[in-house]
Amino acid sequence: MMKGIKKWRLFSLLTALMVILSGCGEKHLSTLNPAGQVGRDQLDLMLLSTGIMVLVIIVVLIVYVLAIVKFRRSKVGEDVIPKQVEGSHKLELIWTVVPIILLLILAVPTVVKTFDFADVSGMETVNEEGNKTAVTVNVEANLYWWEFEYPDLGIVTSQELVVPTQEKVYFNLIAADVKHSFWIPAAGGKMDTNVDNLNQFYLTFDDASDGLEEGVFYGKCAELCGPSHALMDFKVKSLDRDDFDAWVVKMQDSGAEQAVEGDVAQQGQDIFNKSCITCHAVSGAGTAGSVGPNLATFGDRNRVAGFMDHTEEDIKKWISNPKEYKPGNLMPQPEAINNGKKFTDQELTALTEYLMGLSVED
Amino acid sequence: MSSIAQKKGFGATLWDYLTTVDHKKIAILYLITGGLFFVIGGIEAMVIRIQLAQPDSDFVSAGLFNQMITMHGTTMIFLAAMPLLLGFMNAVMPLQIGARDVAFPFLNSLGFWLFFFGGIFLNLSWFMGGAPDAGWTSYASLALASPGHGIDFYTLGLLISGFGTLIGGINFLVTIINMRAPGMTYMRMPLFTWTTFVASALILFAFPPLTVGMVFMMVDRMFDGNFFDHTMGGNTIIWEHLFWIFGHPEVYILILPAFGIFSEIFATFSRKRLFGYSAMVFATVLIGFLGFMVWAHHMFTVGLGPTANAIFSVATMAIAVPTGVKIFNWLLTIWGGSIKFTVAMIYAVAFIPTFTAGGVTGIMLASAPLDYQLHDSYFVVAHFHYVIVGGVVLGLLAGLHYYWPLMFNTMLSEALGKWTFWLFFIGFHLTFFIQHFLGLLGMPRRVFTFGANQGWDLYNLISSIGAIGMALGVAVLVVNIIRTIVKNEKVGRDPWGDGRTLEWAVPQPVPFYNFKQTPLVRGLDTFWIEKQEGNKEGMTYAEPVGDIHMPNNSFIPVVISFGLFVAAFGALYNGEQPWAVPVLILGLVITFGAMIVRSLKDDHGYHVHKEDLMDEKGGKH
Amino acid sequence: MAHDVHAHVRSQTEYEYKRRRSANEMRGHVTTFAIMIFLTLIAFTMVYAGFSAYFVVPIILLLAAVQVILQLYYFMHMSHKGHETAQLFLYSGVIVAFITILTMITIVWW
Amino acid sequence: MDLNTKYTPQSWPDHPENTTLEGKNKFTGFWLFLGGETVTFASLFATYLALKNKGPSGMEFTTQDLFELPLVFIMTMLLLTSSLTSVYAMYHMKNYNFKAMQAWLMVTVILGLAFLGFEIYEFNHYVHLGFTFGQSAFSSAFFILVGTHGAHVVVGLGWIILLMVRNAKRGLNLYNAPKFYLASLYWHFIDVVWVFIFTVVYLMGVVG
Ligand code: HEA
Ligand code: HEA
Ligand code: HEC
Ligand code: CUA
Ligand SMILES: [Cu+2]
Repeated sequence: MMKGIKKWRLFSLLTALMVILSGCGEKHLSTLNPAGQVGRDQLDLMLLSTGIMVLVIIVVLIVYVLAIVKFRRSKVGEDVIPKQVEGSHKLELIWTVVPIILLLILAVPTVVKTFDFADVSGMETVNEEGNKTAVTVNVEANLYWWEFEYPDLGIVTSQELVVPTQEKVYFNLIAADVKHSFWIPAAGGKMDTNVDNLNQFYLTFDDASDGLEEGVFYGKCAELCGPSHALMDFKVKSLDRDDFDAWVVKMQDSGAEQAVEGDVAQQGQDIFNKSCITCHAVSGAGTAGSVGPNLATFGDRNRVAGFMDHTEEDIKKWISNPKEYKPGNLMPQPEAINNGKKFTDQELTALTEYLMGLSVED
Repeated sequence: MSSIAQKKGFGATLWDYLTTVDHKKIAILYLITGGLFFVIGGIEAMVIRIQLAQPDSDFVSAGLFNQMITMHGTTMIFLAAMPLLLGFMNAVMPLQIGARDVAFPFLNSLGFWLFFFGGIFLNLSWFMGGAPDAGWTSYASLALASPGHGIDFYTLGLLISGFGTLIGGINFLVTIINMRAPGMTYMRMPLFTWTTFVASALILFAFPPLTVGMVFMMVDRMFDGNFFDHTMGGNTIIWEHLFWIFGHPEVYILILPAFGIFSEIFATFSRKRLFGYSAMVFATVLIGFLGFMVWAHHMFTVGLGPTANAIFSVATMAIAVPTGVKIFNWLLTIWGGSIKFTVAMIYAVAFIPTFTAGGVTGIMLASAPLDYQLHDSYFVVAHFHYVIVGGVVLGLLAGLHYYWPLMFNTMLSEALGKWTFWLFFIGFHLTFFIQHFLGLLGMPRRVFTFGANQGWDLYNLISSIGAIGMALGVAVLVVNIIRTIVKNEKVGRDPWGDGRTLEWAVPQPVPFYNFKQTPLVRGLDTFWIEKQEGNKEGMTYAEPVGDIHMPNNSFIPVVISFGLFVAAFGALYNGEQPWAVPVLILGLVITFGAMIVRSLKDDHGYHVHKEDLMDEKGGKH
Repeated sequence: MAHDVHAHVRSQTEYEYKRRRSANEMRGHVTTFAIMIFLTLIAFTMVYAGFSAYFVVPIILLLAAVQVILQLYYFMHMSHKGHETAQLFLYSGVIVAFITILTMITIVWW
Repeated sequence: MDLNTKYTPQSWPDHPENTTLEGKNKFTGFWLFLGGETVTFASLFATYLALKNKGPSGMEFTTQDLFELPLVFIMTMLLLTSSLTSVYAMYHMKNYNFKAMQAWLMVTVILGLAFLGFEIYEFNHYVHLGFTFGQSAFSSAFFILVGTHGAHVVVGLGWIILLMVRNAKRGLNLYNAPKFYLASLYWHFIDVVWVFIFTVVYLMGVVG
């Protein structure tokens, strides 16, 4: 019996150790590697509460181990009738008061932070010219993609959120169809995108994300929203304020007059304008509410449809069979938009060439 | 009339169980059905773990996976854990308080059959176009958008089985209030009876909101309602509130009876009275009470605003205090005792650290700003399996070993029991401990697959390997049960030797009328007191032997429940199949017809006569 | 089961006393009823009179509460002996009910 | 309990509804059930209040122009009076006066039926106006709340009628006295709910 229990404890200790050794997870994804103040505060709470909890567990374990070691029947004797103790007021008092104190220690920062994180008053602050000082992003969650509109800047993008560093970025969150939840684990906690109302919160990012493995933070949908809930990923690129401003300007200028280079791409554009333009905008300037993701920055992304590799091969796979890769998503199969035919290899290559050329970065 | 003695054929036994109103037999029915659903839910869990063993796996498709998690959660909670607990309540509680049966034996049977047909109905969805797929919480926007009939099976099935549970709850409450033997004051009731009482009260108040929510969902999907359709002015958050106003008390409905079972086991196998009995009672009531004030902790990220979040955070944390009181009282119960490590006791002992670990992660979740990170991540999955499997399921397994001799007069093998324990226990920690870290590393729950190289691959594999351990443990348990039934070695009264409460004082096999004479209860742990005073019979009686009034068996509960089962199909295919409305009406006619028959035909039961009782020694039948 | 309910036969005085007592009680019920009708009238009249909602709503809610208490305590005999559990569970229900309604009107809409 | 025992007004117990254990169990169980019913109606009221006047954009129906107080007033009077008549019935039940009890129950049933008639008229009227169940969230919430109450009235009436018919020939005994008593409790509870419906739905609806 005892041997078993010891074995188990040794084992869990080992797993704990293993976790610590393997670090705190990926920098672009882990809540243990916060990228900004919100995430850091949450990690602090995490550590504080873990501390308290480990303390509680240790106290329980000590009493527990002593009890089951000392009072086994084989030790105390087969026929012993122990004293039938009724209880103890003093002990009851102790184990009521001590937990209350421990909980208070956790409750105070909890309440403070709850109000802190809900403070979005900075959203409305304006400078002398009457322009908003903070960046606000309207997030619209769709089955199974994300749209990011910057209402004060007149631009819209999708799948890849771009934010400035070192300042609070505010979010207005809503869902277009069913409920989703907007979560960037490295940056901070999530907020649901409901269908019937707007939610607001903010996040901050310390540094530009280009130092990360793939140059982006990972974002996730954290509310079951249908078959492809698991694939409803997005990416976040944080840029220093200057780079961000430059990006905004390029976005505002992107679009119709975007030069298409080469014949193949030209052919791709033709197909695109015939079959795809009804749902996909290719200009970064605009407002939210389109049927499919805005593709103005498609060439700059590092994923297709949020989770597939950003390679020509995967783009072709996606276009020729979206339902297969993302069950239940709303992009039509090629037959439905190409007069009942599949795209030929050549057409796919053309489309891919064109799509890869859609870029606002140099 | 009375079912005295004689061997019966299979048909007769079957008919006996179909019509029985005896709480002991109904307990067995709950045990069998609940056990079956536990295995089904467990197999669904294995499918989940196989799918998630490796990244980008395609063992099951995305849609099927969502059906798996939904049915796993729903089955485990509504069709396995709760009915199994109701089974133990039925088996033990009336004996513990010295009653001949529950207050309403007929309704007791009705409650079971409603649950049974509701559960069957829900599971038929697998074969009739697909199971529900919006999670066991079935949040409104997704549930309304879900194609096919899955969600309709969910609402109708849970409505039917929910009525059964509600009836069961009221029945237990009345039994405890009115049918306690003389001398069994409230403050002498064994803790399992107390937890049954509080859990039943929670059922009484928690199931109505669920019922209302299910009705809303049903009319929205099937009859043109607009409660959750925001384009028509509806509001999806109403569903979330109704669901969790039910849902949070529900988790205490599950854990409190398990606490009760453990309390009995700790006292018995430490040969020591429960430490701080009155504090334990008070803590039980307090947990039940607080359980109704904290539901919004499941909704921290919904956007209820900081005031609501702060209030619900602090209220939730408060529950740690009464729960802690219980943990420490158990520790002090075994402290200074004489601990015998039977399988039941091993489960109880293993429960303490496991549940504490699960409870404290609950407190972490209760901190709203921290929950913003943890919500809907695997951290939550780890939390609730620690409390549910580490609390409720260990409680059920402990109870199974502990009460098996009471229910069947045989004993499960202790050796095989230890095998089950170690396989299950180690497998359990392997599966779920690591999931805390998966959550912290950013893995959302309810994902049918995950991309490689996000730092989750190894942890998921470990988790899946652990699940195999649990499955092996359960398999050994099944073997153990079959072996015990086949061997059929009778063990007699008070088989543990250290029984303290009234149920162990009854002769074995328990006579169908339980007590020939109503016992007189002389204190807490009355059987222990009698034994200590050298009373061989184990009971003091409050009345002379006299005629015993017993209720008649009845097939009507099956008919009533079956009618609703039929009607549910009609409702489901309403507007789609020409036969739908007639079937709906047919079902309702069956149900109401049976109810009218029941109320028009007086059923006064029968009497077991004094002379027959005197003949029978010990009460064989 | 209680197959042995002992029928107690009252003496004539006991019987008359009981009759008188219950007749009295019944008169009390009629008075209660009159009060309930009166309260209803007030509520309807106030609404007809068109006072400000902030004034009317609390008052009619209060009137409703009073009526319900009358129903419970007089018509349904909640104050009688043997109703302790009834009280406990009804009030628990009322508390849960109150919390439910409170949250739905405060935190469903933001 | 022996059903063949014949009672006289002299020997009829003070509390026939819970003299037997069976009666006492029913009595307790029924009160608990009413506790649960309270929560059921609370959920319905809560939803109604959350969805009051909520509908698709440009919805024309509001509480103010929909509800008609005179009708509600009459319904209220009917139901309140029926509550009193059922008290009379129980008064006679406790006095072991079966005939008088049946008579008062009959009055109760008639009043209840009248109430139901008005309710059906009202619903029908709304549907004709276009305010159907599926018209808006508000209409769904309204019909479910008031309709559930109406369904309770139907059940209550059915129950009382069934009891009256079933026991017409055999008179009062300790087996059916609890049943009559519970039916009357149920009827009072229906009245209690209505008090809140006319206040919260109709009066508060008209006030705004
Ligand atoms: C048996 C079931 C059970 C039990 C007993 C509990 C117990 C608790 N649960 Fe859990 N919970 C679930 C089942 C259960 N839960 C389920 C199924 C879900 C997920 C539902 C879903 O979304 O699908 C969930 C989710 C859940 C959430 C929502 C998470 C989220 O989705 O974001 C929260 C948040 O507050 C929470 C908190 C708690 C707390 C505070 C307790 C407390 O009762 C725990 C109290 C116990 C202790 C604290 C340990 C013992 C105490 C001491 C030794 C004293 C000293 C302690 C301290 C000072 C801390 N639970
Ligand atoms: C009582 C409740 C209960 C119980 C006991 C369990 C038990 C288990 N659960 Fe859980 N689970 C839930 C309630 C429960 N669960 C809920 C409510 C959810 C949320 C659902 C949702 O998101 O909507 C969930 C979700 C959930 C998930 C997350 C899914 C997701 O978010 O994507 C996972 C993943 O690992 C999981 C795993 C397991 C495992 C491995 C077990 C194991 O303990 C199971 C062990 C049992 C067996 C393995 C039995 C098998 C038996 C045999 C093999 C015997 C041989 C058979 C014969 C002889 C016929 N469960
Ligand atoms: C009916 C509308 C519709 C049409 C027509 C359509 N798409 Fe899409 N497309 C979508 C939607 C919706 C998505 C998002 C799918 C998802 O991620 O769930 C999408 C996603 C994409 C993506 C991935 C976007 C990203 O940001 O990673 C590409 C590339 C794409 N479509 C290309 C095309 C091409 C090429 C065509 C024409 C041949 C086309 N689409 C036609 C609706 C449409
Ligand atoms: Cu969107 Cu999950
Ligand atoms: Cu909870």
